[in-house]
Amino acid sequence: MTKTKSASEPAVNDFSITVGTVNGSGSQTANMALVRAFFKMGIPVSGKNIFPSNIQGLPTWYSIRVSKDGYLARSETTEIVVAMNKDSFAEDLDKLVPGGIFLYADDIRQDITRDDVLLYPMPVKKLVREVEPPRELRDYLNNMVYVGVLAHLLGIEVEKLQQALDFHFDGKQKPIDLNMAVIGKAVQWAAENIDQASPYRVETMHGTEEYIMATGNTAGALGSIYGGLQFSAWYPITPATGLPEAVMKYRPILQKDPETGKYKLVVVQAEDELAAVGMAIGAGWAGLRSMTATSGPGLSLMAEYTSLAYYAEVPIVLWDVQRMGPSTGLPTRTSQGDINLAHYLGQGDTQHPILFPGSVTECFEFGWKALDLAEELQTPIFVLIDLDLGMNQWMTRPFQYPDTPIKRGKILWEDDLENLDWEWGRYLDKDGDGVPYRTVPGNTHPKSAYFTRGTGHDEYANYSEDPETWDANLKRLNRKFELARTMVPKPEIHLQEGAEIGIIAFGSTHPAVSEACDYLTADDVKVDYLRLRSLPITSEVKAFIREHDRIYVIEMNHSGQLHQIITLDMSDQSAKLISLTYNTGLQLTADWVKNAILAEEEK
Amino acid sequence: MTKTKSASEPAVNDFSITVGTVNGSGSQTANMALVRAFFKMGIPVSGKNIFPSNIQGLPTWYSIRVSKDGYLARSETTEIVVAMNKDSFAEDLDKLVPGGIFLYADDIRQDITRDDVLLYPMPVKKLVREVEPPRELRDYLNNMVYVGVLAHLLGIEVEKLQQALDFHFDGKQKPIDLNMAVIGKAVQWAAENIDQASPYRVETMHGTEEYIMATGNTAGALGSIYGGLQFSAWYPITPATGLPEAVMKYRPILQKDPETGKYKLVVVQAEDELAAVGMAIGAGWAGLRSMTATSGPGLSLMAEYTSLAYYAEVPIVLWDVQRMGPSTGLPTRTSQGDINLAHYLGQGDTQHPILFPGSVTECFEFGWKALDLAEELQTPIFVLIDLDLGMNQWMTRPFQYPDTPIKRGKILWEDDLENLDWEWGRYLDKDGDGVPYRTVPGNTHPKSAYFTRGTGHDEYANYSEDPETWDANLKRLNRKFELARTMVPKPEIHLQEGAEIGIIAFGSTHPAVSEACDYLTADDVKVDYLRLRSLPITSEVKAFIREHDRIYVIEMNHSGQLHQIITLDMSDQSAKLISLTYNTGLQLTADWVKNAILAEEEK
Amino acid sequence: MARKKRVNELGYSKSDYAGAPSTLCAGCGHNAIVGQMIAACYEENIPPEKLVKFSGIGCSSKAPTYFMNRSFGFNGLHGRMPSLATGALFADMSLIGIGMSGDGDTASIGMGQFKHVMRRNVPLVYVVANNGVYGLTKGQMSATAEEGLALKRQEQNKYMPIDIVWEALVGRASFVARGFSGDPKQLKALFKAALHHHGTAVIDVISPCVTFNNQDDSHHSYAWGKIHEVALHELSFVPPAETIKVEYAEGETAEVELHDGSQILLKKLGHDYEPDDRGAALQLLEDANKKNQLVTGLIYINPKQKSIFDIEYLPPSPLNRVPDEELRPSRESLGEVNAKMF
Amino acid sequence: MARKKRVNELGYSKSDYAGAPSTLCAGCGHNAIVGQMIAACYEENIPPEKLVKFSGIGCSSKAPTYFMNRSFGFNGLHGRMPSLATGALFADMSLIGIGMSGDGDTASIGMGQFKHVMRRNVPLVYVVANNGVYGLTKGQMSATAEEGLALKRQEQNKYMPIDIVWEALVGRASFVARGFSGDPKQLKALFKAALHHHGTAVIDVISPCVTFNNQDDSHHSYAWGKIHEVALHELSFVPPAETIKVEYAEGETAEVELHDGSQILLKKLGHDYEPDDRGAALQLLEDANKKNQLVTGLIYINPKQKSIFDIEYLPPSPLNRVPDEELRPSRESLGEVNAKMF
Ligand SMILES: Cc1ncc(C[n+]2csc(CCOP(=O)(O)OP(=O)(O)O)c2C)c(N)n1
Ligand SMILES: Cc1ncc(C[n+]2csc(CCOP(=O)(O)OP(=O)(O)O)c2C)c(N)n1
Ligand code: SF4
Ligand code: SF4
Ligand SMILES: [Mg+2]
Ligand SMILES: [Mg+2]
Repeated sequence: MTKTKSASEPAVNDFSITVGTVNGSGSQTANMALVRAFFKMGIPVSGKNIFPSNIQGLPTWYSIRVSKDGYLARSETTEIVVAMNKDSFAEDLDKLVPGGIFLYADDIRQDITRDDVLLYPMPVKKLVREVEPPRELRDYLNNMVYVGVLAHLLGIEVEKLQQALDFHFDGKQKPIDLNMAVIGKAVQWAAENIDQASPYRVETMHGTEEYIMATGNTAGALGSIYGGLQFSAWYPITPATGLPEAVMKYRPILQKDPETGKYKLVVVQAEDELAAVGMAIGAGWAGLRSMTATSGPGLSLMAEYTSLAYYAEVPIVLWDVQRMGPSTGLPTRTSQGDINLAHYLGQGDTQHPILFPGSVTECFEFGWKALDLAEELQTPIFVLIDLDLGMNQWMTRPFQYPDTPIKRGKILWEDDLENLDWEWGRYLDKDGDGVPYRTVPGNTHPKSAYFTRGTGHDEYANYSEDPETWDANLKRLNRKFELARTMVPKPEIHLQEGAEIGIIAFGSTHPAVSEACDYLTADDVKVDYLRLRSLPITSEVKAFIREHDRIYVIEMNHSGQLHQIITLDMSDQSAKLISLTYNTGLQLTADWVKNAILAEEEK
Repeated sequence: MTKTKSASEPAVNDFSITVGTVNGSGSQTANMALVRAFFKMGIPVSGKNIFPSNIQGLPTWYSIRVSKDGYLARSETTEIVVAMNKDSFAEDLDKLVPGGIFLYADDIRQDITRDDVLLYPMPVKKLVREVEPPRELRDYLNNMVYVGVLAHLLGIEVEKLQQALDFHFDGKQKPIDLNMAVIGKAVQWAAENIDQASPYRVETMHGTEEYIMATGNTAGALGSIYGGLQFSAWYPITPATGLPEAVMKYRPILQKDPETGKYKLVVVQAEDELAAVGMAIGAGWAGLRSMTATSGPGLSLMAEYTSLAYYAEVPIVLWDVQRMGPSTGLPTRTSQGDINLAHYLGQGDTQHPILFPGSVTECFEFGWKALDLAEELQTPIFVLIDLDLGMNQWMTRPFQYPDTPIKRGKILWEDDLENLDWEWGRYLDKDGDGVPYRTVPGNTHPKSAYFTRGTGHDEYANYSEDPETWDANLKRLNRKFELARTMVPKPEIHLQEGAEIGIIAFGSTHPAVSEACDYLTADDVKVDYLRLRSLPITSEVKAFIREHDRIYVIEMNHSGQLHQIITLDMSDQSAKLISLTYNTGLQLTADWVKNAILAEEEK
Repeated sequence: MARKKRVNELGYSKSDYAGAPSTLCAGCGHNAIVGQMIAACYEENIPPEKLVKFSGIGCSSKAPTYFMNRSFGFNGLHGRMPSLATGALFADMSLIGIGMSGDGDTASIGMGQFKHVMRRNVPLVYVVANNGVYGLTKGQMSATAEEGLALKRQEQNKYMPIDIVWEALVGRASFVARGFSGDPKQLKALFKAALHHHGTAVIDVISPCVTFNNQDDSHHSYAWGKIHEVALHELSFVPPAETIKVEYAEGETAEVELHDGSQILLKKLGHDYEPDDRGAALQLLEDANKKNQLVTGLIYINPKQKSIFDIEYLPPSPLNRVPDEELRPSRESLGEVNAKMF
Repeated sequence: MARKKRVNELGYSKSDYAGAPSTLCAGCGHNAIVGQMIAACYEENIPPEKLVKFSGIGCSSKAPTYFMNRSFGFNGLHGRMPSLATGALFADMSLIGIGMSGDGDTASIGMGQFKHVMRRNVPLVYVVANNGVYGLTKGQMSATAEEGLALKRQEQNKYMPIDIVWEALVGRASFVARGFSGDPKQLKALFKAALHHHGTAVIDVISPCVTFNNQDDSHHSYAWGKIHEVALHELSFVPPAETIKVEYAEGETAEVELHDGSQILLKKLGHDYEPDDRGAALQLLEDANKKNQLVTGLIYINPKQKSIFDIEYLPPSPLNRVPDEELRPSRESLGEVNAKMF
């Protein structure tokens, strides 16, 4: 699958653009205008921000892929490069495919080392000056020049750009007009100065009609709110910050009583992650639907408290928007490297269910489902996404209103206790499913109160160091975990006639993997694909593994953490479980998946 | 193997005593006097303290086992019970084997529900009063009464008790005399009032001549000091506290310059575990041999910093004296439940070598070896023991002076840098073994300084977000881990002719497992036994597994953590790896091991 | 059976406020705290179900097990009681939170959460049972131990002590007091006042550890406290209903009105001290510390400082009783959200 | 080439003190700190190899990359710089430690370590680049933000601010100062004094974040600082060698002698303030906070307070150069240990 086309027949709706700018220069506005314009033209599109851990002045990239086939993973090739940053000029030029288009701001020109590409210097400063903008805005407007030039070259409808900017500036006329003026100038300049036809074009199609654009972080926040979230404590950390910030944004819109102005949802920015999780656990214990969100370093700090929540059986949802580790690692790069950490978080024997949304709309869905599960199972539930899914704008299905009522699990209030025909004990497994009944503070029934502790306790929540009591309690917790196995979201399975091998992947790699499946089919390597949506693995996952000759477990971390966890659950199948890991901080590509599998299959 | 004997032929040097007292009542003095007296009589002996998480007033037990065969694991039966605590009187009576001896303080007598045991009420208060002790010491002396009575019944040499008390009170005559006086009274009373011959007796033998008595915590502290420990930061936590406290105790004796009075070893009690590990890492980074010690909850708090030490490649040793988790769990009960936590501690992909001392003297040995390994590998090294090994007094081989000089690993000072014929880079893998060269602060060579960070860096320690650089660095760290595999302590393997099955165990369970091996042999179940001494598993472990039909991995935790880790490393052998876990907070027994294996073998 | 039980205005007897039997050492200062807490709640007629107890880890943090069995309680993690309480108290703002902590729990590992709960002014009676030592782990130095303190098996204390009251003052706590387990009467009055305060009420209670740090010259011993205590005033508490009836002796008593209408009466004891001036309080502490005085009493109070509940615009009815239907925003609203997503 | 470079007494040019080019925002207050730190070290003739840099995480904590490339440095974890520095500085006590932190790094997540490094009096120049906001994570509230501060995408600040200087004072730091990035001259003098101080020198530098919190009415903006700054004195620093030469204008200048013989000169600016009285300093802060004043200068110093190095009885030669032979106690000693084991 090679993407370069001969100059004579332009590639329509099937190419990638990479924009290299300086961070802090406002290029997000320009890039989002392009992405949204493509989207409004009905062309499947994805945008990925590759930014440094810095606020201003360092190189940053944005790559946009349009694909009539709906392939939205990062592409390993780029057909168009826009160079706005002197420091990355050479590197950016190198990225381009032969025959590709290289746009650059004429004032940052460096040595041009290639003669196999189309070169267009843009008179950026000049064009911006022509619209006579206020001084302080000048730099920000620079980026609109490449938007305009690309509009001309690729055939982007200017009206769609206008819509994009309307949205971006929330209808504020002044900035919209100013930006549109620059775009206008740039389109005009391009029309007058570029006569060569572009080898890449866009055309209106109908590939986005049932979609919206959103980030996973926003979706997770909204999903939680529609899950009846009542309490969220958090501490800022990239790339998770957007999730609680979206909760704060939507709180006044969705959870404020219009009459009294009172909130039904509390958000506290804590002093650190130890406190954030502590507050969330306090709230969960006291009967509030409770959540926190963080990333790797913060999750490490939550270990001790999570161990308490596990053992004291406190419902709480923890979102981990993964970035690259170990340690501070690459805070602005993506990874799926916290699976082990989340699955076993805490000292002693702990194990936690994990949900893996594979799309933005699924972030919404698992947002509310996680809260249900936490209360039904009375245990911490993790939701793991990554920077790519969390922070980038994705086209996605609109959020679906929950199709089941809110589930609060086994909670007893005054009346329930009054009418009970058995003697309630906080940790008594009345139903034999491992999940006991709980009461929460404020319950005024004289039998409701109990004392919660992280130390040994018996079925009636009394302190106990008794060996058998301890052992029995851990065994019950294990039963609960086995119950979780039947309740967590089942995998999504894509089958083909005659496939003997299977892929297991999850989360943000879905677009790359499913694109790769098509390529593999085209190469006559038939492959089934199971998109995992949770841990512990369900019976469907086990069956899928049993039914295939070889299973490729694909993930973005170093040691193949999911592969390990599955191996432990299916050790009799371990010979067929093959780990494929990609761990550079960039998003997975279909080419990498295809090549990695072909290399293994040819062995 | 049944331990009750008919009354006619007394069991000599082969029985267990359980003493039930109130905690805070000073029974440790009495119990240690007994243990030490047995020891001085040359009888192999072990003592185990089963105490509550409390300072004063709750039931506490001490069990002593004497075994002419050298079986020193906890015994599931007890032939003699001493009841000094009203609250546990009934429970204590229940514990006794039929025909056993039940001694009790006459003033706490409760209903006696058994008629198959020998009952001896002791006039405790009366006997103590007779020696006219100062009022405030009276309660403490009570316990000496059972020491005296047992001396008479069992035939303990009173002179050996005297030696034990000499040691205990460090020669202070007054308390020694007072305690001996009570013992004397009690012996006399027993001689006058008990005419029945005891079914259990001790006799001098020669089973302890090459041994000393010590705790694992003390041994770990001493081993570290003999390993050239220079810096230790810690935060109090049961059962680890004894280790740093022993460092403080021996610091003035072993690491103080007699002339200047200056110390070569710094100890800081930190404000918490986050700070303790941070200080230790700072010191390790700056070129000091550095260590911290903690237990489960503290280890959880060290996750984030350990991830930094791993990625920035800072040498540091972490002792984890395990107690029962999850959460605060049973802080005064033993467990091997932090293996997973320690092995993977931190976010992102981290993995750490672990040493598992299996005896007190090995705590000493691994104390210095861990410091060598940390500096040679420039990475955190864990040493995992548990409450049983750490806090109980064990008879053990004397500590052996290190047989290799101190190893500082690849460290470059001014002269080294001056004479280098290649360009040094902090993370440059010059030798191809994954371990780079380092410099430390204070080095005045102008090329020595570098900037250390937990974020992405290249071979020259420059900040980098480059995808390939990141990936390559993690791969090098993996090479280093594989190097560790060849350097960590090899297992101790006990083979038998014709055994087809094997046991893998480690740490404090060694006495129980090796005792069980004898019983299994006696039952015609031949079994080989590999005592694991480290992770990652070495080639010897792999060979052992390959060479047996079934391998029982025995450990004291709920989920079989070691079994999991071995399974991942040997997934092709997983079918033969069988997990046996015991997880009550009490020490493993030989009977449990034997029965668990027989049950599996009979399947 | 025949004997008439003494009950409070709610008809509860003292045993309704009892906890499990204490397993603390005989004579431990913390037992005095337990006793006075029970007495204060009983006398203030607070239904046990309206109280909720939190603690960290330590002997001090075990104390909540020994009072108010009929109240919910959560024995959390070492140093992390405040966050737990903060989250939980939002569930039902009519509950009165009592947080028990120790000096190690608050001033060592817990310093961060201690500071931050105060700046949020979370309504919580925050009691630090301060014995200058780690009791439960058997006698290590705590951060409040005085310089030079010598303990068994430990090296002499080399560091400067942390003063809980001082920390609370600059941390802008709205209620700062110090008590002494050897002065139970004052302790009870302080607890009563704190139970009626609407905000974080920090009470640093010097509470001797008889097992590990009760040497006569230790600054946290009974003996030292008895000699060095300087009570700022004689304190009494007047519940809301009775405040009108109270008459003050001219010039000799100051009163502080709490937000529920109750009053704290401060009878002067020679010092001209009013607990409404943070600057003066800070200076008082500096002087007292220099002179080795153990100043006790109500050191600072600002009954008007807004609590986190005032600030957060929450409905008065318990959040944890909001019915499921009201928890989930409407289907229509999601339509709008989707529509606005571009 | 031909041009003669300006050098200091050690023969080093300023570029010997340079770091990597700053990647902070143009105009960021932290850049002023970087510049003055370089100038102070250069002018004080400190060999770069004798300096060692530590930091947490944040824009502020990146600053050490931008000064003294020839010094060792360790960019640690968020809020955990003090522990790292504490451990490392024991390795060679002749090194001068510089710890860079931010307000989030110190007053939020780092409160515990901040407090505890001070009570140990670890010799460390502890600079808090205080902008009242989280810069690196793009503009969330920090614990030093004033009540009511409004920031983009955030809810208005509801909590009481933490005052770093106040915290340092009750934390018994032996050197407490406040500077302002808009007042570089004073900053340099403070850095010089701190570099010569033998103990923890806390310098709270109001250092505006031009990207997220530089609105004119924000208490951490340039504009606000310019208007509200009240310098306590005009500060200058006299290195040890020159102190004998200095003459003071009678009554107008106070001098503080540091333990290495250097002096800090404080020229009065209308206020009668001497930085040796903690009680007065505490009161000063209370008044200033009430009046919205930004008090700057040397607020408190105690040059005689023992540092952790004095206390720990360590040899003067670097611990990290102790030869292997001396690290391991003798074989005989182990024999004795074994013999005493029973
Ligand atoms: C994370 C963690 N570290 C250490 C401990 C061990 N620990 C239990 S209680 C305690 C100190 C208690 O001291 P303090 O708070 O003063 O209470 P006291 O027992 O003196 O009343 C410590 C260190 C723990 N439980 N958790
Ligand atoms: C454990 C952890 N939590 C969160 C973060 C994310 N983080 C990075 S910098 C920062 C705040 C920095 O604020 P401040 O210290 O004030 O520095 P500034 O950027 O304002 O100079 C945060 C929360 C982190 N790196 N580590
Ligand atoms: S050890 Fe000390 S603090 Fe703990 S219960 Fe005993 S006296 Fe109280
Ligand atoms: S974001 Fe703020 S603190 Fe960070 S570099 Fe920019 S101006 Fe400075
Ligand atoms: Mg204490
Ligand atoms: Mg800041």
